[in-house]
Amino acid sequence: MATEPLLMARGLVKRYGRVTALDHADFDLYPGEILAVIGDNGAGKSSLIKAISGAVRPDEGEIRLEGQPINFHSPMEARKAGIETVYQNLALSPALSIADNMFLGREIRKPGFMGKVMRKLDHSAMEKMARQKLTELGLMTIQNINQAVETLSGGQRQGVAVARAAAFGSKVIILDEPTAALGVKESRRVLELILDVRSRGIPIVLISHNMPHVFEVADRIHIHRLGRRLTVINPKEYTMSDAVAFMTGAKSVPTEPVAA
Amino acid sequence: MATEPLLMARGLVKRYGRVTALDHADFDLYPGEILAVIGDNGAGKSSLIKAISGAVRPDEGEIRLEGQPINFHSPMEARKAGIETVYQNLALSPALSIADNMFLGREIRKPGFMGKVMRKLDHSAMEKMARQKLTELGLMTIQNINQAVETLSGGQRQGVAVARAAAFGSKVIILDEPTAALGVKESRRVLELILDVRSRGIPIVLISHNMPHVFEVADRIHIHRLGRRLTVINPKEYTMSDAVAFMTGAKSVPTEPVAA
Amino acid sequence: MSEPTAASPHHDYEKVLKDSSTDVASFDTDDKSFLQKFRHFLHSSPSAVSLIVLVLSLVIFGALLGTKFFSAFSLTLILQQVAITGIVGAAQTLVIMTAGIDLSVGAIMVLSSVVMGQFVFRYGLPVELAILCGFAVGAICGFINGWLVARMKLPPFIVTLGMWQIVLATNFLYSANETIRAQEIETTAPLLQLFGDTFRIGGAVFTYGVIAMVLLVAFLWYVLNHTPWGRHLYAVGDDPEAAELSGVNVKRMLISVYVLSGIICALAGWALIGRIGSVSPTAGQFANIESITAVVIGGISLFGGRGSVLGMMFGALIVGVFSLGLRLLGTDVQWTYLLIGVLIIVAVAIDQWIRKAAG
Amino acid sequence: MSEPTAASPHHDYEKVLKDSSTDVASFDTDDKSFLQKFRHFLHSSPSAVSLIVLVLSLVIFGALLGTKFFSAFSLTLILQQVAITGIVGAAQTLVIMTAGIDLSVGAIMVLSSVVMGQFVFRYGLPVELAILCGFAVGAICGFINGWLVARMKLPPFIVTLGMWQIVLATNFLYSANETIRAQEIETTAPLLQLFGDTFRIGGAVFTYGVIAMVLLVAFLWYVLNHTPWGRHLYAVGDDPEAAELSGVNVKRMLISVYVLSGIICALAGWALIGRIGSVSPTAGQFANIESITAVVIGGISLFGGRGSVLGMMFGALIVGVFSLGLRLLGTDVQWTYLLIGVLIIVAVAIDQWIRKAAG
Amino acid sequence: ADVSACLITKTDTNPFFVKMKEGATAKAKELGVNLKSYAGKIDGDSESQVAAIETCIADGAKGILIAASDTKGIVPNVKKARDAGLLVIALDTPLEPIDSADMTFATDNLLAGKLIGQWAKETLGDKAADAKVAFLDLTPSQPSVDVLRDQGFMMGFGIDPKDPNKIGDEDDKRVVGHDITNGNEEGGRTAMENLLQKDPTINVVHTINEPAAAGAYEALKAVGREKDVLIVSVDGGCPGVKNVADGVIGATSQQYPLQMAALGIEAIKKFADSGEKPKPTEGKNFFDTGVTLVTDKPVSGVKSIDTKEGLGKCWG
Ligand SMILES: Nc1ncnc2c1ncn2[C@@H]1O[C@H](COP(=O)(O)OP(=O)(O)OP(=O)(O)O)[C@@H](O)[C@H]1O
Ligand SMILES: Nc1ncnc2c1ncn2[C@@H]1O[C@H](COP(=O)(O)OP(=O)(O)OP(=O)(O)O)[C@@H](O)[C@H]1O
Ligand SMILES: OC[C@H]1O[C@](O)(CO)[C@@H](O)[C@@H]1O
Ligand SMILES: [Mg+2]
Ligand SMILES: [Mg+2]
Repeated sequence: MATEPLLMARGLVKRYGRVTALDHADFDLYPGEILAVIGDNGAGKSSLIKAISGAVRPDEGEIRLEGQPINFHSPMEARKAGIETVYQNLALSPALSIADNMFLGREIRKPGFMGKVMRKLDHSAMEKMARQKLTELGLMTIQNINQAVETLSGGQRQGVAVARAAAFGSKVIILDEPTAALGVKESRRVLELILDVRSRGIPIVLISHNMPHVFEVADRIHIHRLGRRLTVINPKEYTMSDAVAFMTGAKSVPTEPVAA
Repeated sequence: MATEPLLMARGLVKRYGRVTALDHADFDLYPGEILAVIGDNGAGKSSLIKAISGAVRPDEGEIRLEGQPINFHSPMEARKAGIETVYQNLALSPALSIADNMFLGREIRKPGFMGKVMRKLDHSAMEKMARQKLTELGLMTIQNINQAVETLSGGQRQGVAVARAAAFGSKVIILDEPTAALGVKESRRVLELILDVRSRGIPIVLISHNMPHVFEVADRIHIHRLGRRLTVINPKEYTMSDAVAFMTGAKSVPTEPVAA
Repeated sequence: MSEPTAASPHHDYEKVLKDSSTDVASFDTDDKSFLQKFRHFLHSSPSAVSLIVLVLSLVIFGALLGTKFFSAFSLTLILQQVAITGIVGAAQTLVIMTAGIDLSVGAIMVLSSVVMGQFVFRYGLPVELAILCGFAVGAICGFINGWLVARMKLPPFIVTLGMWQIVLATNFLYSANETIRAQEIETTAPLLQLFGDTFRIGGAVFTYGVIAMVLLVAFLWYVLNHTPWGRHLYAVGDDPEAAELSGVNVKRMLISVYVLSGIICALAGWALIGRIGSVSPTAGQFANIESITAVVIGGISLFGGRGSVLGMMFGALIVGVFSLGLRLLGTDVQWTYLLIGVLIIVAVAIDQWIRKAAG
Repeated sequence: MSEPTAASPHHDYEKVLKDSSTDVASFDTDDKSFLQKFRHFLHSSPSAVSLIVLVLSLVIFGALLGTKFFSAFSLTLILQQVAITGIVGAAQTLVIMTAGIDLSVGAIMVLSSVVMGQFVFRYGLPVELAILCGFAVGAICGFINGWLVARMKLPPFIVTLGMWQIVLATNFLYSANETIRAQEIETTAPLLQLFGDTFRIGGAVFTYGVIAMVLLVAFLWYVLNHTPWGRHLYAVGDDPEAAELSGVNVKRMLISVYVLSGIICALAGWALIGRIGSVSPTAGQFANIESITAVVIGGISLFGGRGSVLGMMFGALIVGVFSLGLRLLGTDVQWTYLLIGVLIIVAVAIDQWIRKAAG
Repeated sequence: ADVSACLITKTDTNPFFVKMKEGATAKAKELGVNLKSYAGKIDGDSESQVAAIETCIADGAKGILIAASDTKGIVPNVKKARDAGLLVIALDTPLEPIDSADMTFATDNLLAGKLIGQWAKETLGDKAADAKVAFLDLTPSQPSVDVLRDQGFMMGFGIDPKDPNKIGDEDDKRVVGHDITNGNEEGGRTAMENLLQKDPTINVVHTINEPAAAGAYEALKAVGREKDVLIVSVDGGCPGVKNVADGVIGATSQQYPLQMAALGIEAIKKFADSGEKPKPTEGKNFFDTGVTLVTDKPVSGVKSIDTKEGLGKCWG
């Protein structure tokens, strides 16, 4: 991949009082690839993608999308620019139903006068589509599609968030530990979904602690350590043991140019 | 194990409006064992352990601890009876510090007059102990022990909850997906911790979606499906594939007596 | 998306998944009894509970007082007495749904009514224009509230507490506390008294103010439940951060809510002229506490994101029923106050109890 | 616990973990500048921000009014004027920390003071006993509030709104609206006026009421930050469900908070006799709104779990400074109210701004 | 101006006090007195008045004019001011005991009540014997003006008030009931509606003040009874007198706030200049600023003026 990165960040710094979450971190995502981001708990992975997707504003550093410097003030702007994110804390509205959550900000309205002038929602269309997306993810234990999200099990909730991101295909999809709470079957479906999205040409950022999954789907692996990018490796050239050794500091990284 | 179960439940039912979370579920935990509970997302695993630990009250069914029927009105009562639980949603107070959370309800007070009469907390003792417990779990990225829990990364938070349960050894420890958000290193430490606790003679209930981990540490595996116990298997007699096939309904269970 | 398109799973055990069950879970609910259907109904329509409490209190006072209370006339009188609170309560509902609170509703209402009146009588504006100006004033006050809450991130309690004092003082400074008498309004600008006009259906007496309240509540019910804006409002109140992350423009929502609240308060101001006949700067002192009470009795959470505007209306009516009922029972004013205090608590307790039983 | 004791990991890659780094993460913070140290200070002591706003407002009014304002006498007068609000605010702080609200504080305060007075003058009880009875009444009212909130799970707003009316009406019914005059108290039961007694240090005039407020706030600061009960209070306000699951007896905590709040209100009632000299059943109508204002200006979240009781005291003082300052400036009452409205908002805005800058 | 004075009113919302303030300000300007005015937030807000007194002392004022919200409770603070050498004059509402202030300039509120009571009785003639009377009072705490007017009306009308210091203890069948209005239109309307519901045959209404009377009228109008019910009130503000002319109110007892204020300022000025304190009206323990019945339907035995004359003397 000698092309230009689609999404690029250089020297990102984010401090919270006495805590340093990002310490001059770099980041590159190339078109059409699956980039995995791995690292210890608290290494700064979530902070990195929050900075990229406009959810927090970095103290220093610059971000470029398709070569253009960007400066998102809110996740909405990032989304408008085509960056769709599933945050680790899921960002669902607890009291709203599954369907309401999936379509928040992109509601389907009734056709004709009722929808255009009266702005009436098409509840049944949204419910149908929500049920379909959940079935695609294998979430068969959800009995009532109008259940409030706060009453869902941990994994069901995560499924809803992932289904939402997948349903609204866009320029980049960022998934922060999308399978952490998922069961065996549901996790597998998410992996399939990721591959499916890539086959539509959309690049994906996947944060995960699951090494077999990472090595199964990733094209490149960004290893994050102590708030910065330690290195990027090609999963075909390194073993899982290498990756884990790098990310935990058990082994130091060979000084070679970053894989691209 | 022909002994009596330490903790036993029969015919537990829990309904939420139109949703059935537990549908006549049974449960047995024997002294000194590690019992894994596996099942699809939404199968009712968390509901089961919430019923057992007093966090929700079942609509039907009975629970016995050491042969005696019990009827907890609150998690506190369960805790007093020696059942320590890490809930899936972690049950931490977001605005309180790590140390405050770890010692909530079991604070260390200063020695002498200040502690006894003035009830003064020994902040430094608690901070020291909290740091030590986190180090044991390999959570080395926590920079500031007085950080509010809400500012921790997903995995760091989970680490705090697990460290708390482990620190206060008791009669039964229940862990609901304790490693879901944890990194490779941190997960491994939790597994070590679990084995360590068993070696102290304390039985553990471990809910997890991670089959290799489950098969590595469990003595018996309780498979939950659609709100009830489908079967209990011995990990030495079945493969991971069998377990996954049972729990997802891909294969039906041979009609044999439940393993004990 | 059906089979993996590229890599194959690392773990063997994942291969068995292709055979896994694909039915959506369902259970024999044996939910056929009337009671259980009723429970579901209560569960899915939160305002039904306040309605039950309302009906209960009507029945009790009806039994105690007979036709003196249980007449078309008395019952519609209650409607008239709560119309203003109901309208202001609608504004309050919107704000409280966002986890805010609006202490300035009463002040905005009065300032708007004073502007409507003074613009006719002091500056000789046509009454329609004066009314529009009143609405504009309401909207501006609401906008300032909303801007301070959304942009400056100040707590709504403080913002609207400050605005309450500011608007009241502005009102007094502007109007010099002059009352415009009913008789003058009647001859010069009867449109100002529109909402006080009545029509009868049998013994029942309705004012247009009552109709305005009912239509407003129905309209807001529709907006909250059947339009994107309504869903966004719930989301913002529920968890603003999550709403922001899922793509709701939280700031714009908040500002629009406070502006709308201001406009509704102006409507209440107009209705107030109808009710008291005159334009008086001293009215509406307790509108904020009364509207908040209606909202809370109606089962709407002060922490935002939950509840129904219908509940608010029932809440207002419950207080209205108690007040009139107790006065008719002839209790001393002090005893009335005491009993209203008790009954507010009891009403909410019954509400909670029904919700729990329906759980 | 160091090496796995039994099984060995399924995955090879986990074997490398034994070499992983064991240092706690640390970064070059280059936080050596004064500014940054100051930021950390603000960050770690939330009440410092309100203190800064307080000092700023003192300086501004001092500059405008000179020695008329900036004298020991005037400054201690402010303390006297806010003492009651500060004491009631302490009660309010506790309740708000639990994500509750107490609208009945003022009513409880007045009822307690009436009981203290009437028990001496109507029943001839020894004054010490009458005072104890006043405290008991406060505690009972608080207990009822707490019981309804904790056991019946009713919203605090409604419970205390109801109690407010009930206590107020009880008070009027019981006292028959009789004021006990200062002269009578002075001769028969001077202990009731204790907190009104003054002592001087130079030009500064302190009442024991002021001392009571300061000691109470200091005591609560200690309790909240340095005892288990205090930590539990924060936990309950933060997330009651999480607190319950981690083993805090949430119901008992809530009840104890409301009881304590009732007792503090009784103390305020005693101090009130000192301040106004007499026992008057109509006092304290705004105590609830004023105490909530002090709490919120002091940076305490109405959603519970966050803030410091010191902040509340500074919040009360900020309002006191504005009020006296504006009155001394001789602005018209309405302008004073308007400006107090503006200044309340500005004070909180500055507070937010400093917090953000310190972020 | 080196003489400074304070005016402390109950509220700044009641036109009565607005006028009082205007009168005081005008007089102060004329005499070169430096006047600062304060007011409570609502009727009954005594704490604001206490704080105002303290401010006046700190400010070095020579005298205070106060319309007290809590007529007994404020006494110790008034004493503090007097001890500090200030002249304290009660306006409109006497303190209890009345000599707690250096002097009181007020309407004779009992007389104001008696006048409208007598007028109503005479107007009804024989029908007074089986009249149905509603009382629209002020606030639940029964402040002195409220009690004096309410019980004064009863005395004038021929109802035994029982304890004249207490509202609500009378047992005359003609009394339908009491309700409170907070002295404004909204409260007046609701209270009237409630009492009408209790007894739809009400034909006489006593109101604490004219805003309350205007509200009561709206309630009567809504049920078509505005023509056959007598409303009486106290105040004599311009809107109120116009309401008498329009037949909304039958008769009102007019009071003179501008005069109270002007006299008060003069007294402080005089006190500052010469140390001389004002004297009460002959035979009374306060300075009576006068009260006049305003009606267009005079009755024999009760002195009154018509609305044209009333408009000439009205305020607000
Ligand atoms: N709002 C905040 N305030 C203070 N510290 C914070 C905040 N957010 C994150 N941090 C700190 O920043 C560091 C990086 O956190 P981050 O969430 O990015 O880690 P992560 O790599 O995503 O970890 P995990 O794998 O556990 O999700 C952590 O030490 C965390 O405690
Ligand atoms: N409070 C509630 N109200 C309504 N439904 C609920 C509630 N709590 C749980 N449920 C439902 O009960 C079922 C079982 O949930 P539970 O949390 O026990 O699943 P789980 O097996 O722990 O799943 P996971 O692996 O995803 O954590 C789910 O369908 C869930 O939606
Ligand atoms: O609110 C009561 C007050 O109202 C007045 O009648 C003026 O309208 C005053 O004389 C009285 O003090
Ligand atoms: Mg993370
Ligand atoms: Mg679960």
